[in-house]
Amino acid sequence: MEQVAAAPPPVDLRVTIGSLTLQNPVCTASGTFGYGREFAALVNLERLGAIIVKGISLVPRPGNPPPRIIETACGMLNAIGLENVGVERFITKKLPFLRDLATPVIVNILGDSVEDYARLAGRLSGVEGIAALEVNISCPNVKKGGVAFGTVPEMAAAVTGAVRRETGLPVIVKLSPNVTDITAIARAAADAGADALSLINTLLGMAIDVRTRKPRLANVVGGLSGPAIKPVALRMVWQVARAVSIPVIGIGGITTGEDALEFLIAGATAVQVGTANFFQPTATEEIIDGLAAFLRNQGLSSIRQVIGSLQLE
Amino acid sequence: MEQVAAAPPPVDLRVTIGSLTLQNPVCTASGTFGYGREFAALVNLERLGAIIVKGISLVPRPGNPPPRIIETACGMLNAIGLENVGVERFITKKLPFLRDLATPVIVNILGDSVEDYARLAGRLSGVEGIAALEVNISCPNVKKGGVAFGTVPEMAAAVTGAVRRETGLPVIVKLSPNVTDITAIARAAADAGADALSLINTLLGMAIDVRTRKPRLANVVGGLSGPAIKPVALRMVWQVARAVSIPVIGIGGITTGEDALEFLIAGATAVQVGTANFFQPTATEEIIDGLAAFLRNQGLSSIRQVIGSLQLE
Amino acid sequence: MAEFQEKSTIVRREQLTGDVFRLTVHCPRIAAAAQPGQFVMVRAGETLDPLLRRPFSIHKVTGDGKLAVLFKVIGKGTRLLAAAMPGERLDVIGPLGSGFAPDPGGPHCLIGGGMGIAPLYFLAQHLLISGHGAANPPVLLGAQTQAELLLLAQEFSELGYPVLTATDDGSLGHPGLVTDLLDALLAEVRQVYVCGPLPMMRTVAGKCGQAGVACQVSLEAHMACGLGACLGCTFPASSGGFHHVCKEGPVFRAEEVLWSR
Amino acid sequence: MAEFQEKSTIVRREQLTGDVFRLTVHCPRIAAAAQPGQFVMVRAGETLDPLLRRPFSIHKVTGDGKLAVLFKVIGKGTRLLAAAMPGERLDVIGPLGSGFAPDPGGPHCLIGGGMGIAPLYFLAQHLLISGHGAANPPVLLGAQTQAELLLLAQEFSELGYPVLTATDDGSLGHPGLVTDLLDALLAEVRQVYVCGPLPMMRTVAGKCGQAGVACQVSLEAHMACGLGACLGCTFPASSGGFHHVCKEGPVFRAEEVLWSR
Ligand SMILES: Cc1cc2nc3c(=O)[nH]c(=O)nc-3n(C[C@H](O)[C@H](O)[C@H](O)COP(=O)(O)OP(=O)(O)OC[C@H]3O[C@@H](n4cnc5c(N)ncnc54)[C@H](O)[C@@H]3O)c2cc1C
Ligand SMILES: Cc1cc2nc3c(=O)[nH]c(=O)nc-3n(C[C@H](O)[C@H](O)[C@H](O)COP(=O)(O)OP(=O)(O)OC[C@H]3O[C@@H](n4cnc5c(N)ncnc54)[C@H](O)[C@@H]3O)c2cc1C
Ligand SMILES: Cc1cc2nc3c(=O)[nH]c(=O)nc-3n(C[C@H](O)[C@H](O)[C@H](O)COP(=O)(O)O)c2cc1C
Ligand SMILES: Cc1cc2nc3c(=O)[nH]c(=O)nc-3n(C[C@H](O)[C@H](O)[C@H](O)COP(=O)(O)O)c2cc1C
Ligand code: FES
Ligand code: FES
Repeated sequence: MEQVAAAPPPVDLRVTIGSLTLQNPVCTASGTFGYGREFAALVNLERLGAIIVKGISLVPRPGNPPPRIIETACGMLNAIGLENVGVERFITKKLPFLRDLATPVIVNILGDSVEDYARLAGRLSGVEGIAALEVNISCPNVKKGGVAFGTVPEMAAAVTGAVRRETGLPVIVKLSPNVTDITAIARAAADAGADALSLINTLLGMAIDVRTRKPRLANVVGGLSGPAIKPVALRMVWQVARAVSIPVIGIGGITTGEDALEFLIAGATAVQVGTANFFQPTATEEIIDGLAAFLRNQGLSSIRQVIGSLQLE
Repeated sequence: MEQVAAAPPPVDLRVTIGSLTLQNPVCTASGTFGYGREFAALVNLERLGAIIVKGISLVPRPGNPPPRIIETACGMLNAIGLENVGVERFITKKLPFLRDLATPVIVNILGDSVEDYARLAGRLSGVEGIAALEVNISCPNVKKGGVAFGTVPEMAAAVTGAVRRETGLPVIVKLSPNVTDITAIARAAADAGADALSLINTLLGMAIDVRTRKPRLANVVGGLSGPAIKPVALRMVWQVARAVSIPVIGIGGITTGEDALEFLIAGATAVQVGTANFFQPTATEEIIDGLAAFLRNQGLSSIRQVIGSLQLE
Repeated sequence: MAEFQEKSTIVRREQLTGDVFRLTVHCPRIAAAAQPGQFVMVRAGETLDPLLRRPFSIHKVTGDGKLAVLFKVIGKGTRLLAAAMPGERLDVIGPLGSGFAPDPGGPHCLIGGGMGIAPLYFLAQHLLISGHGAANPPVLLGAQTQAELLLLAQEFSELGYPVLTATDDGSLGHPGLVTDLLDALLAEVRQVYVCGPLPMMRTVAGKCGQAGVACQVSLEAHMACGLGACLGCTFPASSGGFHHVCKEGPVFRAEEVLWSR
Repeated sequence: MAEFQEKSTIVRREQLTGDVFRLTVHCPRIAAAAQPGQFVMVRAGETLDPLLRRPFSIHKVTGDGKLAVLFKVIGKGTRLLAAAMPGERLDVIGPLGSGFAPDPGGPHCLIGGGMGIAPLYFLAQHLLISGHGAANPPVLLGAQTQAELLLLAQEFSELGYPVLTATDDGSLGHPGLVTDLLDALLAEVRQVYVCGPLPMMRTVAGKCGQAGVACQVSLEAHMACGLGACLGCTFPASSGGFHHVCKEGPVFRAEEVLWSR
């Protein structure tokens, strides 16, 4: 008898973040995938769960002087300084390319004051081709002496509430890991109306050139990302997923399908891939394939059976 | 003419921590060097700046069930659960070997309450062969609902003060990195009478086995250490060294002489080597050699010229 | 209690199956001190990933300062080791731990499953040298398929040991578990040495316990230091508390181990 | 603007000096699209340390789908690459960036210092093909010692270019800076292409500026992506703000660059 290779059984990778359904849980992390187009030659953008673009501010920002990046053990430090084209040029120059894709586009926004965030949310709400907003609250609040919005629950709530009032789009609040109790910030954002939470942003770090005795980054300190931070990110995602009832999006060092599965099992509804895009541009596609293969191997039909399935004694 | 190889010019590696002078700034981190003897066949213990022993509690602790350790990207997670022989057996069984060395012995202490710490300090103060105490305040305060002493300035101050009152030995308070503002804890400990601060302890992290969907550590979460955390540790050491006027001891991922120099340049008076002892038992000796070579190359005579020499614009 | 760290040179690399390799390295001080059941900690690769050393049983020791490790490719450490070529250097620490305590009187039965066979060969060499090998019952070797067993079974035979094999897929010897082969032998055995997957060792320990036969087992645990310092490598002890596998073990008497978990 | 990712095979490994190596790899799609001055991002090793790809200029391209990179061992990435052997695979992304814009009319003067020589060879090949090489003034090559220069100088000669060399230790050619050799040539040159250490490029840019000679420089910056996405690879621009070296460069007109810092 002839063996006919059966098509692999279909698996359902869809997940839902608020009112938004993604074809799979694998998104690109803000600041690590440009405005999508930069990866078009190497990655099939149509396969992604969502594209989250580089953080956008009201007016263009030039960013920090160089050096801006430095490799560390299994990670990297960056102090880009939130360089971006500003919301108006984003809409006219960057969005049209993205709008032509079937993939949802999530815009990461950042500001120096609550009003900045509110105005950005208002400006972007009316614009076609935007599926959701991701609110980066790791930025310092210039009006409150530079303390990051993401480190004080009340400030996180204020930003979330202001954005919420300005938009009907799903609001994802992106949390900073540089805090004692991330669940307190998470609850504050959830209570203030966030539809979902994403975490983690980078850990604050530093490196020194011992020959010049200067910091390796012109900005002195920068954000640590990459596989090095994965254990911290996973712990925080697990803590937050237990603390809130809205969806959580896991970020931090995700490089392989197995990494993504760890976050999903810990309770994340979706994941974002950041630094891995740099050293392996096809990481997102490999992760999507990895999730599908895992479901098949385990005899599961939907990725939703995996989410939050951590077995504790 | 014959060339006679000149002996390298002598370099002075001595540093001072409170009333304690170390022959060089390279110490072993608590919990990573056992009680010293475990490394005697591979490392010349007499060369070390100081040996800091595994954390000691009032009564022996069995520690957590296995698995207790797991490798991560450029790091490892541990959840030993503070297994130790207890203070009495430490004094009778472990200290005699250490006392016979010329190297100063620093005892790391841990407790579940302020009183535990005070009693440990009192018990160890009278004992010969102990050069200083290192107070691990990363432990949960069982009387205050399990919040770690190291995350609340008032609690850090209470432990520091209690130990201070019980002992004439130099008191080093060891800080946890899992906080929003480590300088607040640092100042609280300094104000309460610490002679020095050591940092960082491990970052809280997690790993999941996707096949079993169980945490890889029986304790679910554990402490992340190793090169992966070095950038975070260095940033915190730099912040704390600027915030307090007592000596700071840098810990976190230090593996090479260059790593140690980064911490010294950032303001640390000494360093501790932890996870590196596991994968490279001779790391401490190589670091000592590296510091001496650096001084010679740079034409410096004393390591104290390096401490805090970071060049900012 | 003398451990050594040696930058050894790889003198031979053998590929036994698609994913089983044997490396022979020249590290005279470790080889000279090694006892059966002890292990080495090997640095795989030269960067910080993988970070920790990998533990491997000492599989063979030769008089001229060489020892061999036999391993299966599991993850990134063993993948890097499998790619190491003769002439390259390998940073090895050993001999570590407390090995088999060969009972002076036989008959001895050696039971190995999968890579658990590795330390048994060194033990078999040792028993021969001390005059306890020849008259012994068969060595029992189990694996998933015959490919893994062929060469190893032959080498035990060449030492003069009878060999019985079992494979999961029945491609060599008894189709099924190697532990099935033990029952027929237990009556004539005084001491069993076993190394292999945990369920296999548990079964053997149980059978030996019932038959009143002494049994030594070689345990595994994740290890950071291999030196007794990190306290990471615990295994529950029958007396309560934990054994530290790297120092008190890896070999224990079966009754010292809490098998129930 | 088409980049490719290819798992290329190393077909040749040459060691030019103690720490300078040349790897020739088969990556037909990248080779076919490459322009002089562009670069590739190479994955060094197979684990997560080193993490980021390393940028290298495209040094040579051959018609049969091969390209070469020429590099000096600096740190762990280049150390691993130096140990890679023919037959092994190398993950390469390219061609990246915007390269030299060969001015249609010569005379062209190429100036390379150290590993900055790498992209100039490809440019020299290209100028020849487009008919602008033969009648040109000498190629100026500088390095620390002659060992680094011997083979490279010969290869430029074989292309038909006159070559002048300078070494820091005076072991070959002019003892001192390669930039010293430029003064005598500036009058007869229309276009200068330079790649090398920053101080050298600054000097050349200055001399060309004063002489009113067009000058293109190839800059370096730490890079994470090489694709214009991370915004990490900035260099101050004369117009204020920053250039992104990986996308707008690595080659710039000298007057676009803020040299003062
Ligand atoms: C005392 C002892 C002796 C051993 N002898 C042998 C032998 O002779 N032949 C052989 O093939 N294997 C042996 N092992 C198992 C071997 O150590 C692992 O297969 C190996 O560490 C896997 O490393 P990896 O990087 O390929 O896998 P990964 O899964 O990537 O390793 C990740 C981490 O888990 C640890 N780890 C993974 N599996 C094991 C395991 N089974 N036991 C302990 N730690 C593990 C690794 O050391 C590493 O720290 C022995 C283990 C111990 C404790
Ligand atoms: C466009 C471009 C083309 C280059 N072409 C060549 C070439 O043809 N031949 C050659 O030998 N070198 C070239 N370099 C420099 C080369 O990239 C570095 O020498 C190499 O990245 C060092 O890596 P490492 O791991 O050995 O050193 P490490 O110092 O360990 O690297 C640490 C980090 O710093 C980065 N880095 C270190 N030095 C440099 C540098 N000079 N420029 C950019 N990043 C650096 C590394 O990429 C890595 O991210 C080029 C650089 C750029 C930007
Ligand atoms: C170069 C770089 C730029 C980044 N820019 C942004 C940004 O603009 N907004 C933001 O919210 N996060 C930004 N991030 C953080 C990432 O989105 C992500 O949260 C972080 O890198 C952790 O994920 P990873 O380890 O997978 O990279 C940036 C990260 C990197 C490395
Ligand atoms: C296995 C292990 C056990 C540890 N035990 C202790 C301890 O008992 N007391 C303590 O204060 N710190 C303990 N630590 C923390 C280390 O002393 C050190 O602060 C931390 O590992 C960071 O340094 P490293 O990256 O060099 O390892 C332990 C760390 C490890 C890895
Ligand atoms: S492996 Fe460290 S104590 Fe056993
Ligand atoms: S290297 Fe990423 S933008 Fe240039």
